Amino acid sequence: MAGFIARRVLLVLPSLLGLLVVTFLLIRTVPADPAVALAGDNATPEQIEAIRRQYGLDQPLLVQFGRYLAGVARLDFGASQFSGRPVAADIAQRLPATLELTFAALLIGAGLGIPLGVVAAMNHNRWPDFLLRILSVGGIAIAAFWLAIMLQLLFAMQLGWLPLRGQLSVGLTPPGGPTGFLLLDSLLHGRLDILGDALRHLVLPAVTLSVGGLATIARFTRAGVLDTLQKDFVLYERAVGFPRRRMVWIYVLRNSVVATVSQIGLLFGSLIAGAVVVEAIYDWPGIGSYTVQAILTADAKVMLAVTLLVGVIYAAVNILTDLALALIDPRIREGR
Amino acid sequence: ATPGVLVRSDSPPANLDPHQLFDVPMMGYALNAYDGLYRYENNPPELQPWLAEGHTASADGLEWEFRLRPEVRFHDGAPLTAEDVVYSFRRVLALGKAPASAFLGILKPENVTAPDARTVRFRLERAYGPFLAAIPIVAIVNSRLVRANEKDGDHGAAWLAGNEAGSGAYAFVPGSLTTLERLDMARFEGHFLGWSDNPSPVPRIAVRAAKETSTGVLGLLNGSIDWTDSYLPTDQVEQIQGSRVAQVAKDVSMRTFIIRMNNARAPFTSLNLRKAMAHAFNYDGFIQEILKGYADRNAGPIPNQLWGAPKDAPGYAYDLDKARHFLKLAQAEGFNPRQQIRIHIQSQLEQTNQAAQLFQSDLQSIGVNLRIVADTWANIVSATAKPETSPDMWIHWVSTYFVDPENWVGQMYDSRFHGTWKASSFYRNEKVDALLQRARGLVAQAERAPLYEEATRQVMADCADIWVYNTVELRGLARRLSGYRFCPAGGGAEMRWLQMKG
Amino acid sequence: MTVPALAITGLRVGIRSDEGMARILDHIAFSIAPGCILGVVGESGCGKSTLIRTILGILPPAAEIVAGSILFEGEDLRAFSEAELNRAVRGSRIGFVPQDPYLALNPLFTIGAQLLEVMRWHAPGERRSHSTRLVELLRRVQLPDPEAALARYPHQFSGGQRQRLLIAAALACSPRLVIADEPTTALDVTTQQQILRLLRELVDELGIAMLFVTHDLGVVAELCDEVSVIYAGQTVESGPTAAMLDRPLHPYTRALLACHPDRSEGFTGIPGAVPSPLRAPPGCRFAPRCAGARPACTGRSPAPQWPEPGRSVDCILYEAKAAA
Amino acid sequence: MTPILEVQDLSVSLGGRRRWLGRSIPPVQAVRGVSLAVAPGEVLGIVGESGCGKTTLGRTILGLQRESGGEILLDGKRVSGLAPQAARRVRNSIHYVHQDAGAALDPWWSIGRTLEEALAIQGIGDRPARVAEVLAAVGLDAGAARRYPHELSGGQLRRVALARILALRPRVVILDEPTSGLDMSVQAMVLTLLRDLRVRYGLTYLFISHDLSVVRRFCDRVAIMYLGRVVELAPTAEVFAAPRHPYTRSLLEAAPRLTGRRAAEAAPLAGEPPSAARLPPGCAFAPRCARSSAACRAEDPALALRDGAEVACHHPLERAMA
Amino acid sequence: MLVLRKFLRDIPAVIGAVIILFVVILALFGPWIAPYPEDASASHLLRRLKPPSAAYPFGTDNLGRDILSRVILGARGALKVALVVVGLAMAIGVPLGLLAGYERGVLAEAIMRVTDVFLALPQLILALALAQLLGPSVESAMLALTLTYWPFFTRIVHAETQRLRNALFIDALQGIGAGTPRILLLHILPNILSPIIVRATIGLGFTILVAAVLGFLGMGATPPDPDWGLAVAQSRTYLPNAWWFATFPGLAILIAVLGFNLLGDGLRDLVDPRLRRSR
Ligand SMILES: Nc1ncnc2c1ncn2[C@@H]1O[C@H](COP(=O)(O)OP(=O)(O)OP(=O)(O)O)[C@@H](O)[C@H]1O
Ligand SMILES: Nc1ncnc2c1ncn2[C@@H]1O[C@H](COP(=O)(O)OP(=O)(O)OP(=O)(O)O)[C@@H](O)[C@H]1O
Ligand SMILES: [Mg+2]
Ligand SMILES: [Mg+2]
Ligand code: NI
Repeated sequence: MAGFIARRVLLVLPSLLGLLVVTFLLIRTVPADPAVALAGDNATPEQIEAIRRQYGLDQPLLVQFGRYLAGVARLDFGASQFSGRPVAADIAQRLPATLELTFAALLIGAGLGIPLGVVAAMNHNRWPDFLLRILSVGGIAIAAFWLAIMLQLLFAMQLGWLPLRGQLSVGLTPPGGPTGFLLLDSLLHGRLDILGDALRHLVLPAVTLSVGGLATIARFTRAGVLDTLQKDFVLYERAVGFPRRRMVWIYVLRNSVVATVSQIGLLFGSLIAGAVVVEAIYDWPGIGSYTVQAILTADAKVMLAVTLLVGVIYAAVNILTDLALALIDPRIREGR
Repeated sequence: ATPGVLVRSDSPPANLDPHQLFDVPMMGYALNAYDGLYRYENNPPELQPWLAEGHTASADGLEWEFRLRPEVRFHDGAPLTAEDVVYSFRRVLALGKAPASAFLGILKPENVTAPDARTVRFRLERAYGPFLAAIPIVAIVNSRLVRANEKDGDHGAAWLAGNEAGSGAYAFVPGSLTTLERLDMARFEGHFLGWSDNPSPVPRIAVRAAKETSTGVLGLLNGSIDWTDSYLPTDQVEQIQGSRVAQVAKDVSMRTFIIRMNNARAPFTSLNLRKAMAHAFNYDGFIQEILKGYADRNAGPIPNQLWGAPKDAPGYAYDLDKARHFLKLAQAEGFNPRQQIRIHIQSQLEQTNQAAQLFQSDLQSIGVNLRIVADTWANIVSATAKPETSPDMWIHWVSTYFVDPENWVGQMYDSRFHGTWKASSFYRNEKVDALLQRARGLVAQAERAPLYEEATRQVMADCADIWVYNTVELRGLARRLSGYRFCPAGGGAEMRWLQMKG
Repeated sequence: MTVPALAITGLRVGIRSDEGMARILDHIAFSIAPGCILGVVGESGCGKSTLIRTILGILPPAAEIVAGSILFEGEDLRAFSEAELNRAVRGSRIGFVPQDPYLALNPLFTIGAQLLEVMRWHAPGERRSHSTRLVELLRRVQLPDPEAALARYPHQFSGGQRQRLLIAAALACSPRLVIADEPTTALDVTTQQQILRLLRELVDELGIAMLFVTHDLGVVAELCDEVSVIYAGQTVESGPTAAMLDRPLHPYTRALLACHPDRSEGFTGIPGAVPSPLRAPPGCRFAPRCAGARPACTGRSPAPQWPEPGRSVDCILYEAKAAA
Repeated sequence: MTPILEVQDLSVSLGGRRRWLGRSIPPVQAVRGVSLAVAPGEVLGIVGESGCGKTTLGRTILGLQRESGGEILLDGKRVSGLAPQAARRVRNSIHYVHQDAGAALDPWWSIGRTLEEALAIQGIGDRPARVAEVLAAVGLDAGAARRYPHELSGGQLRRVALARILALRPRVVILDEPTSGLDMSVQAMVLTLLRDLRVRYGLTYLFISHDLSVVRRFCDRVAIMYLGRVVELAPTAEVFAAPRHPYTRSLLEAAPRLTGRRAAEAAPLAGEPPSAARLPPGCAFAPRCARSSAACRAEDPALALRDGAEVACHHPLERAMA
Repeated sequence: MLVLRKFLRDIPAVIGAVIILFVVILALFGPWIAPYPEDASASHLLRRLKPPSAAYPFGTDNLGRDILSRVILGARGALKVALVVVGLAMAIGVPLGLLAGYERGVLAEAIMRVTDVFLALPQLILALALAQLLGPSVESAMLALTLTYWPFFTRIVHAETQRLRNALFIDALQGIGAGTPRILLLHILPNILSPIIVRATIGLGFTILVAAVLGFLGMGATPPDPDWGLAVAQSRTYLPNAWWFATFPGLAILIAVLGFNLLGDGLRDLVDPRLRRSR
């Protein structure tokens, strides 16, 4: 297993390098001059020229890229051209929030999407199936921020059950724990009050973000279950009187989620993209809004770092997906 | 509403170093965490002694001496001395970032000195009228603290970007910062002004950026936000005013809304065309209907209420007949009305979009083809470095960086500033250049005002740009707050005066 | 007389499809005595699997039992509810051995998990005793290393071994009847031989009845006590194996036997093709291909005749003989 | 007379994969040192249990699979040692009918189009006439051309598969289990058809099957394969009358017969063939063989001529035993 | 006829077809159907943000334009973006996937690595770069979307082709001497059509949505285009008060996407001859 992971990780490296090259070139095509952003609102041309020299922005592209790579190798992504703060530190501070959000969304998406998919498949071509098909497509199609605002209006304003925005109530300070993940840290510090508060804050953003993924998961699960139901072993299991519930939810489902799990890798990418909007509306302090800010200010260092980060997460999720598949399917485990 | 904590939904600055940044979020932070030698207070703004008790200037305007208050202490308890002031100014000049622009050509670092512990002396390269007006820009930092955290000759830039070394009324709470998202501040008991004038000051401030207008408004309405930024969309005002927990503070600011034209490149080299455009914008419609009246028509570049603005200068009025007339003249000069004119908007700022669409709609009726290009600030600013790349037209505001006509007409229409976004009309008129040059070299306001007025009249006659309005800033405030004071410099972000119930 | 383990009379099953109702099974009738192996023989598509699914009550949703009775040890299975069937019949009183051992086991679960699942629901007792019993059964079906087998996955067994596993599973809850759907078609001849021997031994040893579905007359000859031949969803002939192979009565049975390589040197087929169950003619479905067909054959269904003790045949020719 | 097709010491290994980092998968020796010669017009049967390498042997002769050792001669000319595409070009007088006729047809193409395509690929003109001809030759009516594979029965699909290659005028046809999965009555018709076609088109067959009763009646000679090796090669009548290799005998005995139960006969062959990926040393049949000796487990016997039959066994059965 | 009957029984698919038909009609005849076609660019300051009424069934927007008219006029743009992007992405992704799935070796490996790179490339950043390079416009947004969407097709086509490569009928084709292009285009491609259709229909909806986000960030449709996404984006400032401003263009997106997806599912079942048998 360790060898398998090592192999996958090594295989990912060239892709990541390619990703960096592509992004670097792309960003350099943007005419927005980072030096202008660096110099600030009221700068003179001389100031801008000085900054350009100071940051090596007048050097040939290749030199700049080389210097950048050397930095990346040391996990130094340079300083943001917009804020002057080290990018690595900012990302380290924000990434846990985004991961917490996306994982929660994924959990909701899978937790609801899989059962819904199963129910639809079991009622193939009857009304629960039609309903689910329409709803799941609707889930993919709904504009996230419109949904977000509607949820805010209902649950935060009208009913007042959940907080409107943010990651934690103003009165509470994050425990500042070892992992950076708020939920985990509060648990590690035994601060159940913070944990509860953080969970309440997590609900609306995670639900909003999960909707698209939920629909996709439900859809793939439905297809998978329909497919599995045609298999001979299902007939056999029925013929020897497996109790129906157990058969569907354990024996059939496990065979059906293979396609769903492989989709989760692709889904994760779109979840992170969706996080941009969701984080903005719920003021979630993650990397989504950080990225938009970077794009609006043409902050090359941040864009590069985020691209690399997304690439790494994407690769990691794919490796995890493979591991999950290996756990589900013994034949994969044996390398067939 | 959280007891004892004021929640602000405006954005914290991108970093915490007041010598690196100079923008609205930074003002919102620095005016509370730091002090300057002087400070603008009230509306219209008055320059008041702050850390300095007063100053003297030599007759030629080159030598300035500031006398510091005694007994000022930084947040760490260290006394504030002239040494700190000297360090701060030299640091600003050495970093060369935004706040330095007002001083770069006129002040050398070695010419800021401290003859004694309470005196700071500046020797300028040449006389510079706006010097005093720019003094409040520079926040005074705790030189020992910053020096202790310098690394590789960075003047402590890395450290101060995430920490604080000020003496202001509120102190940054260490560890509470997430860039652009949140930061906490706690009241500094030992502030040099004392708190006797404020019976119930805000004990703690939590800045929690609300990125979406709707979230901010909802937060204000359900009491989880006490204070929004001051750019509330006018369409939201009514609803907030009707609420039991919040209200809107409306203050005339000094922030002019301008539609720029690239005077250096066809077709806007034609004065007639520029005039045709200026007559085609529906100023009243925009201000009354879209902004619901929350703005004042400002016919020239300088905010109406500031000295140097010619009170009697006639502006351009919405008059499509006149516009057609000038358009014909322009056509006679060779303007082809089928030519597409591109106006760049900042897609993040809905008002620039609305103005452009309104304009487009009117221009269409007189036969001018306006195309709207969505763009970002970073790009536009880069593009304005040269007249060839600078857009035909674009829309923006000019805020109060320092309270002086120089901030508007001086830096916008003197050809020496070509290449900066503020001068992106690439307007060139030797007479105006000369007038502005002279005004800059004088110290006394009475002498400078007529020069700026004359320059402004000329710029307006040349119809360099389309000047639309002067902003009324709209800030959502929880009703539990009182004592809000607005000043156009800093946009009312100073919180020392606020009183909070509960 | 003892109650037959299974007795089917006049069974008719239809499946609704886009093109109308397909009459998959039309008057099927046979019975199995306890301790006896009945071979049901028929060509591909004649409805053998459908018959089994009907008995077990696992027909596809579009299918419908039109008529007939299915008496299992005297009880009518059609009267059982789905839940009762699942709890008290399938896997417990009726064991099942599927056609393809490669496809019938769930690839993602261990053998133990799947086989014990069956026992857990149908046999009283606790898990420990279940696995002891299962291991014993596996040893009985000659599976190598039966203790370790429970923790292994299906793909780690060969086809023959899997079929042994499935046979053990079918016997796990001491059934009274085992239904086997072509359990050896997917296997090699040498393995098939082993499995057939095993089945025979087990039936003799345990005294259970077995319904053995196949298309291979050779297998029937080796294994079964009695045979029932189905053509296009209709029972055409039933009787003791030896007698029937010796002296087939129905024209179809005769034609089928004539095709067998052991009987003919040349290659004689049966001309024509099996009618589609959608457009099945009334009366004897073999009539269009039958050399001795008469006009009356297509008019009505033949009534079963008993020309010899223990043998029945559904053919108009014998009606005439009986009448004569 | 030169054999139309000859195979000398052919070996094929499949599926081995060397992976960069991680466990490598050793190749499977699917065919090991097979030598055969087929005379023109002959039907050579190849019999063996599932997985013994019959299909692999056929595909290799056809040219879809590259051999790892040995020679293939067509009309006495060497046609081996080529990459698949080139191999197909020089061997275009050999054709192959797949084991699963239904799966060998593109489900999206109607029968008519499939047949015409085969002609188009070979650049043969006058297609509609040719298609009609071959359809008639395999006993399908012209209407079948408009149907799709899933609309046809197993027997009909096999006819289509035959029609498809007949249109290409082959000389040697490799038939991979042409009757498996067919009912007796259909099987008989397919075999009759094959026999007719052979005469009509002058074909030579390599007849792969696991069904002994069919082979017995259809083939001139039979090669018995066990785990990639030919263990016995002799005229059909001799093999069935007097098998020499113990495996051949077990195979014959295992086949079910209409004559019923043979309780008195020898117990069925014990155990199952070992996995092709992990072959024991020596004779691959030794672990299941009642007659095996130490020599069997040490040394793999070569195919050798004994009393008119080629057998690969250290202890072949006596002639008299039959 | 059987096919049509079968299709008509698939209720969701029929709903989808009706929706798409409707959207296509709007796209073709929008200017004649819309009650105020001039509102594509005109602004009417005196009737800003009016709630739905008889005169303006969907209300008016921030510049007093009839939202119903703009929703109708927006159909053309939405359809164009969706079809062009998905069409181009398929044109790039499908051939590459076929090639990478069928051939082994360096070329296949290289294609898949490049695919991975593009799959991991954040859409927004690419879109920004292109918007800058070509000028912000619908076209550059479409290009950006295409460049980030084609790998999805490559992935699916690659996997399916790999699965099919070993199918017996491909083997048979090789046996009768069919060349690679013939096998890929005439045999493998039709056989993998159904996952492609599914991906494409998901893509159509997805594209409309992402184009909206790009429009909002200033990298896509520009005002005053009656773009649905742009309208939804602009409406944010006026929420929660002017709910109609966000809701109706949002609903338009939702319904159009719904239509594409439902129809796509139905089509998949329909085009496959293997599914023409009864179920
Ligand atoms: N779900 C279904 N819908 C419509 N027709 C069906 C269905 N299932 C089976 N049939 C038809 O019913 C007939 C009998 O099928 P069945 O599977 O019972 O045959 P079989 O005798 O088991 O064949 P085989 O020997 O090939 O297993 C066939 O003609 C088949 O096409
Ligand atoms: N692509 C492959 N990779 C690895 N091993 C393979 C591959 N194809 C076949 N084999 C192995 O090669 C051996 C011979 O297979 P082959 O298909 O030739 O057998 P066969 O005699 O045709 O069997 P059957 O009667 O089941 O068709 C088997 O052990 C099989 O598992
Ligand atoms: Mg069957
Ligand atoms: Mg084979
Ligand atoms: Ni031997």
